[in-house]
Amino acid sequence: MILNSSLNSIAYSSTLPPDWPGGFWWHWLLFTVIIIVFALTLVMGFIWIERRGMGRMQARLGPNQAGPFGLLQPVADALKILLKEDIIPAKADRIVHWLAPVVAFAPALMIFAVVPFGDGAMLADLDIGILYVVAIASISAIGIFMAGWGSSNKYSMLGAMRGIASVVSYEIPVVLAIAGVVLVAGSMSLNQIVLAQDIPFILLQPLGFLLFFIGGCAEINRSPFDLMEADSELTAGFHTEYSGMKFAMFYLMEYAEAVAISAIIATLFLGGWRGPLLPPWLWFVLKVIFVFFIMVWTRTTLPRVRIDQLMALAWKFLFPLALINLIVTAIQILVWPDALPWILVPINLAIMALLILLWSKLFKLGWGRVEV
Amino acid sequence: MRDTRYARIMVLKTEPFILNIGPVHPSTHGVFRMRTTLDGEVVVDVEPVFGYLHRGIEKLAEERTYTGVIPLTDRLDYVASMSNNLAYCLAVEKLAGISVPERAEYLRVILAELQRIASHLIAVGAFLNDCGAFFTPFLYMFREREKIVDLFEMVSGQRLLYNYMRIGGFNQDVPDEFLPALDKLLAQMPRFIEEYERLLKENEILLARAKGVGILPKEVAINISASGPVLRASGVKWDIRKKDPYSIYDRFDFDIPTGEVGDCYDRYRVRVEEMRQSLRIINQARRQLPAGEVKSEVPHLVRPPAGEAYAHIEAPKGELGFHLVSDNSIAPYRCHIRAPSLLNLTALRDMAIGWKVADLIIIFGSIDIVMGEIDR
Amino acid sequence: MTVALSGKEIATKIEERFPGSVVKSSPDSLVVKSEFLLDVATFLKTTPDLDFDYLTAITAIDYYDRFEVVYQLTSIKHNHSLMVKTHCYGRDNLSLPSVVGLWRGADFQEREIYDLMGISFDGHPNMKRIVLWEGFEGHPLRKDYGT
Amino acid sequence: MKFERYGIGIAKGLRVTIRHLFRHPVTVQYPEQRLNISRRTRGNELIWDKVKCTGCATCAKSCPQGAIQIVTSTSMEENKYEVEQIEVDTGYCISCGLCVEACPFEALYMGYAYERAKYRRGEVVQANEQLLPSPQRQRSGYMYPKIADELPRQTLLIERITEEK
Repeated sequence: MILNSSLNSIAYSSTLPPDWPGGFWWHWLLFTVIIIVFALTLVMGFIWIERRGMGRMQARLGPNQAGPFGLLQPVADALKILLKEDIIPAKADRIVHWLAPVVAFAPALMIFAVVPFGDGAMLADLDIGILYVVAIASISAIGIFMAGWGSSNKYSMLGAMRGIASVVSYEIPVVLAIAGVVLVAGSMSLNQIVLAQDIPFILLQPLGFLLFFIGGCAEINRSPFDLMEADSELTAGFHTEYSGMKFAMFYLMEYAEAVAISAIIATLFLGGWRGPLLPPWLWFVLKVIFVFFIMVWTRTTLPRVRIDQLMALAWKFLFPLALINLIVTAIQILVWPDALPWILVPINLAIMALLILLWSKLFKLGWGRVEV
Repeated sequence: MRDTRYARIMVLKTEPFILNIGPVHPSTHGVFRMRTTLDGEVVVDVEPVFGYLHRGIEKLAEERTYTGVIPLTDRLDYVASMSNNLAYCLAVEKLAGISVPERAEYLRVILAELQRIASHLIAVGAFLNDCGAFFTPFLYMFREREKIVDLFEMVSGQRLLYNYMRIGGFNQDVPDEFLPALDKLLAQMPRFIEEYERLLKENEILLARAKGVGILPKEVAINISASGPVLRASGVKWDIRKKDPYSIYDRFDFDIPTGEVGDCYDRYRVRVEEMRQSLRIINQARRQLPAGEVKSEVPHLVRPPAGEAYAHIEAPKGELGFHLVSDNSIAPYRCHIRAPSLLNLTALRDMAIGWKVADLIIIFGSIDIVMGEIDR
Repeated sequence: MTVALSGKEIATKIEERFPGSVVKSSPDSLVVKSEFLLDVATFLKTTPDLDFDYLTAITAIDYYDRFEVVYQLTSIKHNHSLMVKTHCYGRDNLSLPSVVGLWRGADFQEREIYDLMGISFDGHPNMKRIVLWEGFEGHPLRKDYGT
Repeated sequence: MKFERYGIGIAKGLRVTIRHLFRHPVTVQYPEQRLNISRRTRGNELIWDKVKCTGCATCAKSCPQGAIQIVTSTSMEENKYEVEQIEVDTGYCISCGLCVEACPFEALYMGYAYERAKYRRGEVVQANEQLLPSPQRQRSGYMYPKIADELPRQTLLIERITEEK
């Protein structure tokens, strides 16, 4: 409730004239605090949801000892991990090894700067908000590669290479999928995109949503694309050699990225903070949790793909579909700029079904064995 | 000048590097080391290194009484102790010419087949886990295995190292509550196997990962002495229960599931089908189970006549054989164990070369080895 | 039912082909001279009506005066089996021909015998210790080990 | 990867997992919630019946690990053969139960207990009076059907979890 009222006041204050004395700084301070609190709380919530939800799906209970329903488990984990010794391998590149978690973690928080929690309730209503998101989200990959390189461990290196490969390939379908949304909304500001969603864009851009969801999962390395830390292959991938607080940073980064991607998906496709009855921020949080739950669900069920299959999926499946999606959207905007959205919904769904059927028949992904 | 320098920069040259997978690694199923040479992600060479769990069971057996070896056999393939007990007892019975009462034979079949299901559940679960399905199939399989282990605990008193079979039968009859519980289990089991089938059998990602990966051709499989599901997945219809029936397996009606190409997916399928066939055998044995003694008259210290005997069974992992040599004393003169895991492991290098690291892991998982048996 | 072929019958067949190769034969096994082992093994594997394509197990037994190496052969095609033995005299620098070229299943088992019994196999591509570490002294499965 | 089946297999798997979300979990919260163990449990500690024991040392001979040590004496005046010292090194014991099976006088029992970790290594070796039965050291029904009948029934997973929520 406190958050709610403060958010409302922020929404109010953001409409104040820009020459309001100290307005900018108050705004900055409040939203920085809100973002950090929001992101970290939601990260803890996500860790809890993932562990409990997965536990129940796997016919067990999940952590339930710390606090009511085990809600304090992330806190307990954090405390434990803070007390652990920070080990740096003897042959590690110490500076890179030290810097990597920070480089990886910071961008995940920075993404929230442009995510609206309510109408205009955001740190910075950038006109190029979505470009900012795309640009910032890729920086984590550098941190991951630094971690892989700096630990001088072959597992880490393999994991980091996989991470870079997947981020580089998946950036393209993700950006193209976003482009479709931008065309429909007519703006790059996330707040404007939300305001444009009289019906959620998941209905207008079903293919775009699917592509963005798959691409987003791959980019933040959620299962089934969790190749860079592939537990059964590379022990822990890029963070094999990390312990203590640095490991905690990576752990947080993983979930903060999941929160960020869920938030972006909720904003772009599910109507962001819009919704009846409940306050906007609550709608937003509920949607974020819903998206994340689907991620947990798929993680529980699906096996991991192989690296060449991952690449092939990006380049042969998602990339052409994203291009076609973009072209189809552009044509729709050009030809029927005033078409009723409810007519476009079934058309777009039909196009999605057709394209997916076609691509399923046409392309074989992955090539398997290599002669050595 | 300039051209050559650029050429040197432009040529992408990769250098193979050596990666030690194991001995402590989440998916090496124990303390096993694969010394792999990798070219990027591609496996160029694999050399299995083991021996970290070597306890010298064959040597220890030479200093114990024939009965005292049974607890040792538990520790071979520790996820299928009943089968090990059975193989060893059959070898001693063959050596000493001891007959086993009818009821004990039936109970042996029931327990050995339950053990096969339990072992295959672990094998399949671990294989799917290696494929990256985050512990879900593994935990489901463990739940089913738990039901079987409950029964074993009921009859033998322990959950892992049963030490239940004795030379000439069993040390004690099964308790009264065993058979009702078994019936309940038999009624439930098919439904759960169906459910696991639904979970991942047709999953596109699993098909992409496992189909056509790690193919072991028929001729190679025979040549490297593979046995059990690994051999059958390659299309060889070879099951000792059918081909050389020991105990009373000739009385039951069951099929030998075989694969077509011998890839990881076939090995997975063969194991699941074998679980169904085992259930069939147990159902038949349960119906025919006679009353009576469970142990024939066997002296406290068995002293077989001098000679040697080789008895083999179709253990869950493959052909488990005991080669016993007796010198008419109370301890075996030599006890050689033909471990299926060890010989199936020979296939790893053939199957894995040319595939990626991720494939190496699932190929290794599909062989289904237990280190206790390899190192002995 | 896997038919255990009579060692005596097979022995006569082998004798026809390689005179003087069989030392002893009994209904359940036959003993061949170690220098003829590879020839006999090839014969057993390639003769169409024997066709022992599957090497079930190899084991070695220490009888103090000699080492007996036992080959359990099976034919998947005809479903019969045979126990072939060979003897190895002495305690040091023992060697036998390797059958890895015929049955690759012998790979690990021969290494194991080398490791634990101390019989090395000529022609094995990778003759080194398998369960014990390099540099381990002695061969533990020998009866005189540790005494 | 070829999506010939258009993700039907994936959907089937997802259905199985989501259904499990609404089922009872199988696990129990161990220290608070305890299941009854098998009546034939071969617990970690041997229980010795001083009255019935004749000191024949069959158990010691049958122990594959050599964990049992018995010293007997013959006191000449009464012409009585009695156990002076029985010592079990439970650190060596593998709980195989062969000693209990071998005992011809029903003087040795397996223990009906788990959680037998010790704080000191010396406590692992148990001798004489420490081996006698007590309320904490119940006898298990291993090889003794009569004792087994008195023990609580084993909790079975097949009976515990049958309903679907």
